[in-house]
Amino acid sequence: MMFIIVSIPLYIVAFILYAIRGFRGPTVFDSTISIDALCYDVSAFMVILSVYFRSYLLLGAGILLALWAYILDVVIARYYDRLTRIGDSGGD
Amino acid sequence: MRARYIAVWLAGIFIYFLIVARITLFDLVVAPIISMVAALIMGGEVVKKPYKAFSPKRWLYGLAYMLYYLLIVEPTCHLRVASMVLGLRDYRPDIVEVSFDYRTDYAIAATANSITNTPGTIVVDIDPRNKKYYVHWLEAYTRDPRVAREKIISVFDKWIKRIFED
Amino acid sequence: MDLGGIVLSIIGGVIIFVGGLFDLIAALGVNRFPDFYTRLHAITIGTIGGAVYPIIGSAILVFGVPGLSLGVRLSFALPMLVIASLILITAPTGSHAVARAAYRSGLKPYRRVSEEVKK
Amino acid sequence: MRVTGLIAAISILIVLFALAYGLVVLGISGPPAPVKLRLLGEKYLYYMINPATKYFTAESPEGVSAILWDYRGLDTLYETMVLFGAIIGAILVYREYLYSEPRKTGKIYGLSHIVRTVSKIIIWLTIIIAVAFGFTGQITPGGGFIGGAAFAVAPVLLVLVYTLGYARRLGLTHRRALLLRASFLLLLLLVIVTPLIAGGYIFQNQAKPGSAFSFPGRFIDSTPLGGSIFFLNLFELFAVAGAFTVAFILLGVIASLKEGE
Amino acid sequence: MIPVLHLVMLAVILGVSFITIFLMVFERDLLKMIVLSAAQSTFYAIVLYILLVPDVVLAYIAVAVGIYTALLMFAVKKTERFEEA
Repeated sequence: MMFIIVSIPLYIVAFILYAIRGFRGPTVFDSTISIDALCYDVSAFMVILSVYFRSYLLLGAGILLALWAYILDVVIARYYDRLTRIGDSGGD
Repeated sequence: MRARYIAVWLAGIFIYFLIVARITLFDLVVAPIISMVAALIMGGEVVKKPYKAFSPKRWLYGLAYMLYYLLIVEPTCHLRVASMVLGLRDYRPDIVEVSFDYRTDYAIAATANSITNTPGTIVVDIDPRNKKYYVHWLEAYTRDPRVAREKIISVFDKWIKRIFED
Repeated sequence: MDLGGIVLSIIGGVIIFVGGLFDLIAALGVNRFPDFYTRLHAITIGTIGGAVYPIIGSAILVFGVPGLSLGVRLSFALPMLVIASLILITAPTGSHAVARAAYRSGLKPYRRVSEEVKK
Repeated sequence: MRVTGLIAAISILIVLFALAYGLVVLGISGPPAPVKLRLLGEKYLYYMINPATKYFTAESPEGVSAILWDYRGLDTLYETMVLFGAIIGAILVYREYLYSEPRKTGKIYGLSHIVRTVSKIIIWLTIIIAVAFGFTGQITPGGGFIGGAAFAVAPVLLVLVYTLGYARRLGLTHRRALLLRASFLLLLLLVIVTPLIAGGYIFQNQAKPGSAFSFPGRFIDSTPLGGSIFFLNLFELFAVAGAFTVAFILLGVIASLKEGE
Repeated sequence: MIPVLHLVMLAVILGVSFITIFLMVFERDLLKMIVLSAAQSTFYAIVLYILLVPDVVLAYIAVAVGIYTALLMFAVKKTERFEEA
C-alpha cells in the first residue's frame, strides 16, 4: 500500500506534463498522441487506484478505457485519410 | 466454415470468464449466449483458419513469446530510450525500409505491433503488396536494408512465424 | 503475515513505482524531443513501461495483500491481465495510425542540422 | 484575444472559488440536507435486496439498476422514448440520403492494414463486453443504457476503420438497426404490461400487497436476477444500441456521399 | 470522510481540466478542439472514478470517449476546419 501512495504523485505529474504537450503541440498529431498516452496512463492509474480502494468492481472502467483510447487516434487518422485522398492539402 | 464460428464462440466464453472472474451457474448459462451474439456478428471475420486456433502448440509458443518479450526485449529497449530522453545517449532518427515475408494478416499485424511496442522503432507506414514496413528508427546510423532488418525484425521473426504462420 | 506475501507485495510495489518513473521520463521526453516522430518513441515508453508494467505489477501486488480469499484475488488479477494485454494490442495500433496519417500528409522527419550540411 | 481570455479565465476562477467557499465554508445554501432526506438513500440501499420481507425488495444488489428500473421506472421509460423520437426525427429529415446508393469508384480506401486487423478483434471484444454489461447489470455496475452505448461503439469503429460499404457487406444496414430498435422497444413495453395482464399493477416487479404476481427474483443457484430488472436491462441494451447505430449509419452515409465514396 | 490525498488529487485534476476547457473554448482549430475535448473527458472520468461512482464512469467513458469524438469528427468534416477570427 505504501508503494502505491508514494507513486501516485509521479502519475499525477506525468499527467500534467502530457497535458502541457497536448496544449502546446505544434501540429494536431502531437496533441493527439500525448492525449492518447494520457488515456492509457489514466487506465493504468485506475487499476492502481482500484487496489488502493480495495474494490474490484471498479475495474470495468479500466477495461473500457483501454479498449477505446485508440478511437481518438483512429478518428484523427481517418480525417487525414480522407483529406489526402481527395487531393486537398493536408497537414499544418 | 462452421468451425470458424465455433472457435470464435469458445474464445468468447473464455474472455467472458476472464473479465468477470467468477464461476456461478448463472455465468455458465449466460456466457454461451453472450459469446454467441458476438460470434454471430463478427465470427466470420476474426478467425480465417480454425485449425490454427485449435492447436495448443501455437498457444504455448505465444505464451513463451509473451514472457520473452516482456522480460527481456522490452526492458533493454526502455532503458536505452530512457537514457536518450535524459540526454545521456545520442540519437539519429530516420525512416528506413524493412522487408518482411509473412502471408497472414495476423502475422503482419503482430510483427508491426511488436516493432512499435519497443521504444526506438515505430512502424510509420506499410506496403502490403511489396511486403515492406517503413520504420522510423531512433538509431539509424546505417541505411542498409539488410542491417536494418537484422537489427529490427530478426528478434521477433522466428517466434511470430511459429505462432501465426504455417 | 507470511513471507511469500511480503515478497510479492514488495515486488508488485516496486514495479508500480518504476512504472511511475517511466511515465515521468516519457512525459519529460514528450516535452524535450524535437519533432513528432521522435516524440512517438517517448509515448511508447509511457504506454508500455508506464501502463502495462504497473498493471502487471498491481496484479502481483494483489496476491501479497493479506486477508483476501483466493476468489477475490483472482477477481482482481484476471481483469488486470486482460487490461494489460488490451493495451499491448491497441496502443501500438493507435500510434501507427497517427504516424501514418502524419507521414501521408507530408510531415518530414527531423534530422540533425550538421548531417544535412554533410549531404 | 489574449487579454480578454485572461480576464475571462480570472473572472471564472474567482466566481468558482467564491461559490465553493460560500457553499462549503459559509454555508450560503442553508444547512446540509435534513436527516430525514438522507434516510431515503439508506432505505433505497436497504430495500434493494431484502430477504426479510417478500413485499419490499427489488432483488438486485446493484443500486443504480434497482432505482432506475424499479423505483423510477416510468421516468427511465420516458427517457428511452425521447431518444426513440429523436432518432425517428433524424431519419425523417435525412430520408433521401439513406435510400440513395453510394457511388462506386472501384478503389478500396480506409485505414492501414494493421489497424484493420486489430480493429476486428477490438470490435468483437467490444460486443462481448457490451452484451455482458446488459446481462449482468443487476449484479455488477453496468446496465441497459451503458451496455447500449458500449455496443454502439462497435458500429462506430466499423464505419471509422472500414468504409461504410464493408460495414454493409457484414450486414450492418439501417433497416436492420431500426428493426432491432423497434422490436426490442416492443419487448420492453411487453415486460411492463405483463403484470397488468396477470392482474397486478403496471411496472410491477416483485409481489406487492394487493397482487401476488412477481417476476423470477432468483436464479437456480440463488444468484439475484432482479425480476423484471434483468429483462428491462437486456431489452434496453439492444434498443439503445439500435438507436445509436442508426444515427451513425446516417452520419456515415451523409459523409461518404459528400466526398463521393 | 474523504482523506486529504483524494482532495489533493481532485483539486489538481480539476484544475488541469479547467484549463483544458478554457483552451477548448478559445481554440480556432476545430480538429484540435476534438483532441482537447477527449482530454477533458478523460480527466472527468478519473475525477468520477476517485469519487467512487462506477456506473457514471462507465456511461461517461462510453459516450464521451467512444462516441462523442467520432460524432464531432463527422460534424467537423462537413464544415470547415478552421474557425474565422
